[in-house]
Amino acid sequence: MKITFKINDKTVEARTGWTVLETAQHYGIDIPTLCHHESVTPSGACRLCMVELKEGNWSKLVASCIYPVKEGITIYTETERVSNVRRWVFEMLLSTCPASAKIRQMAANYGVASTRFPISNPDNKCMVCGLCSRVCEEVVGLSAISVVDRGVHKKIGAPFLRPTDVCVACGCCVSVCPTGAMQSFFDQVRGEPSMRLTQLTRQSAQEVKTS
Amino acid sequence: MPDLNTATAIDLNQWHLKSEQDLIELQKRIIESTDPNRPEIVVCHGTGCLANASDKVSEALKAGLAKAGINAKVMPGIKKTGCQGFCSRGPLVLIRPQGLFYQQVKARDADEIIEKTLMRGEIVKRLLYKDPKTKKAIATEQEIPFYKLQKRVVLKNIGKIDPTDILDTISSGGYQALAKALTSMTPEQVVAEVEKSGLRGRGGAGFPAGRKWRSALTAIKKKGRPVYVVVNGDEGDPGAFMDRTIMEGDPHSVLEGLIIGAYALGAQNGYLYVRAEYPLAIKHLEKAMEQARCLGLLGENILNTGFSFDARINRGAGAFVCGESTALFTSIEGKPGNPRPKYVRSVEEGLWGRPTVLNNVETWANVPLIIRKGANWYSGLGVSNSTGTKVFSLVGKVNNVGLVEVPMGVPVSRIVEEIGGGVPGGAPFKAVQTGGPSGGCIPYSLKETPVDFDSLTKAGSMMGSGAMIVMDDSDCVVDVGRYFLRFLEEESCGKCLPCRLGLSRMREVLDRFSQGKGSEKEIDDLINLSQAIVDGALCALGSSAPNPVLTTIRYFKDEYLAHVQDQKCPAGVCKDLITYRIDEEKCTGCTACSKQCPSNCISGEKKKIHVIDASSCIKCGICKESCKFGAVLTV
Amino acid sequence: MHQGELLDDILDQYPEKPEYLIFLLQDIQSKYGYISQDSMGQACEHAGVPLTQGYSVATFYQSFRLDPSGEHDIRVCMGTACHLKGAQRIVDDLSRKLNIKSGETTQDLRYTLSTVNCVGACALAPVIVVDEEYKSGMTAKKMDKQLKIMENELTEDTKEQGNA
Amino acid sequence: MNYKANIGVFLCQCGNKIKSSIDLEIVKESFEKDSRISHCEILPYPCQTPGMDMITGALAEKKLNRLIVAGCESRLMLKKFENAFAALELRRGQIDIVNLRGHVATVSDLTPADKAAKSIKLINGAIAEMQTLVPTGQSYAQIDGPIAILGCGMAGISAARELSRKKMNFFLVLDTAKPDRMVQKLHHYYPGERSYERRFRDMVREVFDSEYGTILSPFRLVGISGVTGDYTLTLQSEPDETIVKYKAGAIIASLDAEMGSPGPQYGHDGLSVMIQPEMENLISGQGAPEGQIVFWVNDYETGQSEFAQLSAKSAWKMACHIRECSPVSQAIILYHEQMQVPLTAAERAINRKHGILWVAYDGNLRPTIQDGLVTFCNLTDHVERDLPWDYMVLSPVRHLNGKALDTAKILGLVHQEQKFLTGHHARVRPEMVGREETYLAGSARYPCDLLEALSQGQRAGSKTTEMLRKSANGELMLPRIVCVVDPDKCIGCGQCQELCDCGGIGVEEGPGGGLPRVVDPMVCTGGGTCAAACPYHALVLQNNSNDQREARVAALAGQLTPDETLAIGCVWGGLPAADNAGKMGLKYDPRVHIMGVNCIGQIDPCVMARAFVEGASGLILVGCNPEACHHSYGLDHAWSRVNVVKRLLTLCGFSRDRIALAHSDLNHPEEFVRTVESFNRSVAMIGPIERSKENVDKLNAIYNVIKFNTRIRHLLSANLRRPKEKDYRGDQQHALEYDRDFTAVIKEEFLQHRLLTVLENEKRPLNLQDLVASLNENEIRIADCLWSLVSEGTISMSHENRQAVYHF
Repeated sequence: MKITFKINDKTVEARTGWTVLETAQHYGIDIPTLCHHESVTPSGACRLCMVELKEGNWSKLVASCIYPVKEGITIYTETERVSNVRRWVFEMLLSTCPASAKIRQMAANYGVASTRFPISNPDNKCMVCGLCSRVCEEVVGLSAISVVDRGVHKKIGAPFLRPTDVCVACGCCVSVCPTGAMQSFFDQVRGEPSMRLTQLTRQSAQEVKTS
Repeated sequence: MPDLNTATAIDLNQWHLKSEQDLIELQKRIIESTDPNRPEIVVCHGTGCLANASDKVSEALKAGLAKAGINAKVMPGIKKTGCQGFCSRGPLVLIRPQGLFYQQVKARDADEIIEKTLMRGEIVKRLLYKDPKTKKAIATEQEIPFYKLQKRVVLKNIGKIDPTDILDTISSGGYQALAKALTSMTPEQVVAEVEKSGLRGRGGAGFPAGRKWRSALTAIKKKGRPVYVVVNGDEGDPGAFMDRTIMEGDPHSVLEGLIIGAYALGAQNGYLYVRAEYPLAIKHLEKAMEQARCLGLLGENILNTGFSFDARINRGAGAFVCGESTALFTSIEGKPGNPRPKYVRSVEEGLWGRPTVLNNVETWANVPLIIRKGANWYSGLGVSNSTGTKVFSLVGKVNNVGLVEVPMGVPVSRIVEEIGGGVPGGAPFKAVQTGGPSGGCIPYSLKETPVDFDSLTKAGSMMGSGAMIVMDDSDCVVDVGRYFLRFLEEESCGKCLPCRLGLSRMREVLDRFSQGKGSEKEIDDLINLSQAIVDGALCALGSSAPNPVLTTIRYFKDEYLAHVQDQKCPAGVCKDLITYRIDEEKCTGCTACSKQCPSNCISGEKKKIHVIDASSCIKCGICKESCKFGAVLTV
Repeated sequence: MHQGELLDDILDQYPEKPEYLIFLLQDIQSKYGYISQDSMGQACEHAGVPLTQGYSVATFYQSFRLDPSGEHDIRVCMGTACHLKGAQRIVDDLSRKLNIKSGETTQDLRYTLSTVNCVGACALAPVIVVDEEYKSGMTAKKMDKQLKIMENELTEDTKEQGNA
Repeated sequence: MNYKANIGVFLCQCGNKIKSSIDLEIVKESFEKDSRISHCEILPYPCQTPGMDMITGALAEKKLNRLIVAGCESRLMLKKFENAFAALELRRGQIDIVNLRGHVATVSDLTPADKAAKSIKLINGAIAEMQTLVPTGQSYAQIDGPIAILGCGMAGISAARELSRKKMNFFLVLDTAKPDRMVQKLHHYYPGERSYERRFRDMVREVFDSEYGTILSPFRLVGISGVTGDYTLTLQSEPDETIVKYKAGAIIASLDAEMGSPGPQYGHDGLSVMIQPEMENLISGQGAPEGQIVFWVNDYETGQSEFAQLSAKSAWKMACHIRECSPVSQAIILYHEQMQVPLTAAERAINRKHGILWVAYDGNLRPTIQDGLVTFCNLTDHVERDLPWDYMVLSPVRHLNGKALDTAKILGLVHQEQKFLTGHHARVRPEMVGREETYLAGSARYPCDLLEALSQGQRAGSKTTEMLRKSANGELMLPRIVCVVDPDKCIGCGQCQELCDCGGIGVEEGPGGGLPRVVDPMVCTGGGTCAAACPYHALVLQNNSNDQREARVAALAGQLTPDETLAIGCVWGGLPAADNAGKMGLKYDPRVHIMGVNCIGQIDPCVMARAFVEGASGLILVGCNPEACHHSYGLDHAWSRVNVVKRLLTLCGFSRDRIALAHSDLNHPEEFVRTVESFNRSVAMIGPIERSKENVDKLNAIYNVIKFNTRIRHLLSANLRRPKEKDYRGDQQHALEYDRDFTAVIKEEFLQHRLLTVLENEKRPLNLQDLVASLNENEIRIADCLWSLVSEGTISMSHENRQAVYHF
């Protein structure tokens, strides 16, 4: 079914099931994203793709990667409210993942060169968007890693935060990671190659020792 | 039917109710079988009273009665009820039929109560409540201002009935609304009645319950069944315990509301999601469901009307965010309670992607009242946009701590100053925090603000689940802001960046303020950042999280400025901006403080004035807490 | 290794569906005080979910523990009312006295200290919950007394020597 | 299902990422003219819903049955496309994704037009592969018949109960049919679990009484044949040795480790110094003993420190039981300082109640057992102490032997003698489940406590049930990329079976060689080294055949300019490393053209040779790290094959360095860049192959000999590393001798082949001088070779002008 609506005053035509982000990208309108990857279902975590949805005098911000297109809506991708969110998110990211070149570059593209917040861990790259775990679950079909813990402590990890024998070392997580963090974390998930075959032996032995 | 007069313990299985008539018959028999003049001792077994050993009081009373050898005919019954509301005065004991109200009863008072009140009909004066202003003792519950000024509708039965006995509920009219709905109303009429009543969700946002049910009906037409009804009993707001009290004290009212809702929507399965921190509520609900099943009020073919419905209790596992509807659904599905990133309403796509109606405990408990007494009666309570009554938990720096039910629209001052008896010491309150971590502060200057959904939102706060935390001059707004942010950064699911990172960053800024660092500009930055979080967050937890800070900046900017510009904490709370000192005039040299001091920085001999060595003081505040004479000051 | 007794009793109560994962973990937790790696594996297997989901769930919800908890469980309520009345002071005091941080267990497995977000007993603030029992109006002095009671209980029947 | 290829190509702009770097219009133009292609289109994002909608439209409109998307990583995107178009009958193998972004766009500074040219080459490769594909339909596994539970230990009973409760038919192969004997076994294998006796008794009763189960006793397993879902077990009756055969749909092996004594050096006499199972027996027979009972957890001393906690827990449970039944007795547990006391908080409280003493000793000094005393070094003060005892209980020594080992061997589970059965298993690989205890349960897998064993059994039962249910519902899909044997070509040499690491290849029936092989599709992992090793090309990896790879290599190599090279990467190492290099924007020599294979071990040496025939001057194979190979020894096998090609290249006067094997870790793309750069440099130094007629003939000869010469192929396969060979010594014990022999064979066969080719092409009798001239070879060698061909009867000899001439 065809759906007509406006993005930045340009009339676009979409079909049922498309999201605002997909439609915008299809028409060559750029919206920044970090946690979005085509191979998995969108999760709306990074909030960089926020756009303003206007209806008369009333407006709200929505995450374009998960907002389904609707007939007659009006979307603006670059308003003051949108860029306020974007700027702050970039500043947060710069303070949380200072080591990620990709984030620095993206932030610079949107005019954010520095952050007002203190940097706690200068080596961190991970922003816990969960793409790696979604790929592992949806694409690889294994679920070797997942997002663990919650709130500020949220992080990516294999069960019990040690190498897991579920991991087949396919590296899909490394490939989708938008910040390059998974590259350094990968070895902690797959473990030493020489140990991989005997992972189970190791695991049982360790359990006997630690319990 | 079995003879109720002789059966003390009624076998519920013999009472499988087959019609509305059976229910009324049962009620009649229960009432007939009880002697209205038989004395009854009602002991509050709410959590507050239990913590003050009310279970020991009831045991002592029981033992005392056995010892006293009272004639079996007039042997008083002991009834263990849910929370009676006046928690700061617990343990509470009510003597019927006189309606005597004893407060702060200890186990050792049991014999005296039996001897004087029950055997001789005298009043134990020292156990009565004394009005702090007039210093007059008040004998009965109805005369105490705390109760007198309330309008108890939802809480009506709580504190009167034994929550573990369904017969007690039935004798006070329980399940009649259900019977009415099932036998004389169509589902459509039920929904229309709820719509007409103007009932708004008591969980926080105040979405009209009737409209929610209506859109669920529309969604069902589109998507078909199954449809689910869910009770949100994940009362996470710190300081709120009204849902707990309802579930513990009158579990059947929630269950009845839920079954009515299920009937209206044609649901066959329901879920009660209850916080794990409320084991007693879970126990009582489980028992209530079991008894309701026995009586044929839950399960297959309810009241022989052909309508079947059953429910299951899901224990929460300790996550505030699971109070958010979609997070609650993912939690019921057995996953981490991350809110769903979807722009679809839960009435269309809720639990397992099916149409789902989720209301909180208090909302469900209102439903039977509306059905039984009619929408017109209900909308007559409260004000036009916010009908009915609302239960508040009044806590913090207030004399009468407890549960308060008032019609919507009464001013804040009425609740805090008249019912709550004001701040201890008589000073005016500084602010009232409503709506928990998602709400804001109402300053003293706005004390006439009517308490209803719209007025509170206008004042920058929100109704929330109904926690009212009274603050006085010794509470620092920066500290309160930090407290809520710390709470939320731990409780945020951590999925979206603005919430996970933004709240930490905000808290870090406030941390700096509390150390006297920062500038006025940073306060503006904070407001800006708050706006970004409000706009950017994925779920309601994040988008309302900056509220406590925003409202305190709005009403108490001076205090913020005092921190960042003068490096002073006017309330004397922020550790880095205060020092502890001993008031030489008040110090009696009792050594209580120096004994407790963990860093041994208080010196002074017995009966001599003590001195705090500021250089090694770690500002733990134990000295201030342990001083009985108020001699430890913060400067 | 296993947690001492067979999990059958727990597993058999629930159908093999993912939605019962949290029930399973809760029951294991309440029976053993914590969830061992192995029982987590069994619970996940029973519910038919990957181990990662079990681990995510157990770390997401605050009530789950993955390490053996102490014989006595001390939880300090951090509700707003308790906060205003000095809950943080109680936590600091306890962690000084037990020499552990919140969320940890003493080395001898005797005490576990944790905080909880409002137990809904605000009238009793500041309140702590020791082994499911509410203690109201806590102060440093009262805490000392409480600890002493528990200490005595533990040493009373201790006859063991050696290094156990 | 052999329908003609109807190919659609979709070019991805990836927003601006590919569009800005590659001139896609040129690419599109080139394919629009191509008659092999039915549809070609540029899309901003083919992988997003709008793009997918467009592709769906084109697929339906043009009835496309092959899809090539030129975009990014296949690993990430393929599944999405497969899922999206499954309804349109596009299955695995019919969709290919070429990584233009990672292999072309970001890795060099070429002009957009040059990059377009490179893209066209890569896509042409994919087209050639698609054209060669013979897609198969989807088939489903059929599993029926009862479930066999073998070597029945405790776990077996638990598995059987689970099956019985789930109403699945099963049979138990037992050495006893007496429930009481089973309970005795419980005490023997799991001492200390006395409290479980009643429940276990109930469990055994439930199993023995089950209407779904049959007890075969006393029987033992002597043989097994068949494929998943259709096993035939050969059982031997113990008393009269009669042989019976049983059909089984699935097998659960439940084996327990043996509990042995640590020997008399520990004072073991079985009377007062005993191991834990003996104490358990004593308690059963006479009740709890009185006196001072010392449990020495001596696993550290017997070299099994990893089981110390297990033993300690058993000891503690026995101690608790003794204290309960006989309060006058004292129980002391003596343990090594390094062991942690395995008690939880609640158990510590119980321990206090029973007053059981835990005494740690200094591990540097071994305690000594004397009559009625044990002397140990105290941990705190390092003073020697004496501990008197009335009974001394030692930890058992756990090992695998006897019937459990026999059964395990027949099932093909034994990896290393004397070790437990953890690790990688062949026949018992369940459906896509990585944890092998699903099928193998019990303490023989790895010593564990009773509860673990029982739960393993239960899990095995429920997983098996699940599999059977799926099969019954027709949901158990067989993997599409598996080997199939062409029975007409197979001579039953058994090379493939020896090389197969997944255990998927068996014989049709009966024991012994010389019979056609058969592949179990449930077990086959699609590694394909077996297919590449078959001397007769009788094994074909369906939907991913050698022909497809050869076609792709040929198409790619055919387009290369003389200074360009070809790289083949495996999907676990080389290819993702290249993908990641592209993702990180690392720059490397743009003359390298990359294509992927599932495993580097599936590349038949003839494919390598074909690359040179078609025009490549260099070929590099990039596998994964040797330890990390997902198909055991893919890299080792490729190594041996590359070596043969190198020998042949040398023989023809080409440089050995034109072909190379490398390995790469996907997480270190910079290493991959170094690898290809260095290879390209060395090929550049050698220069391109001059495509003279002689050289082309030689290259063709290399290709033909490696493809069709069964002697060389046999020899090559015979020397590939076997899956169970742990300490692989390159090739053989005498490396030089082996190399000389192998080279001689190659030389001989190669020369023969070239001789025959010349004779065939000339179609007239030739004399020795003619042959020497046309082959440019040593006269004596040619003469030798001719003589053996004549005596074989391959060619015949006659005389013309008094000179010997040779012809067919």
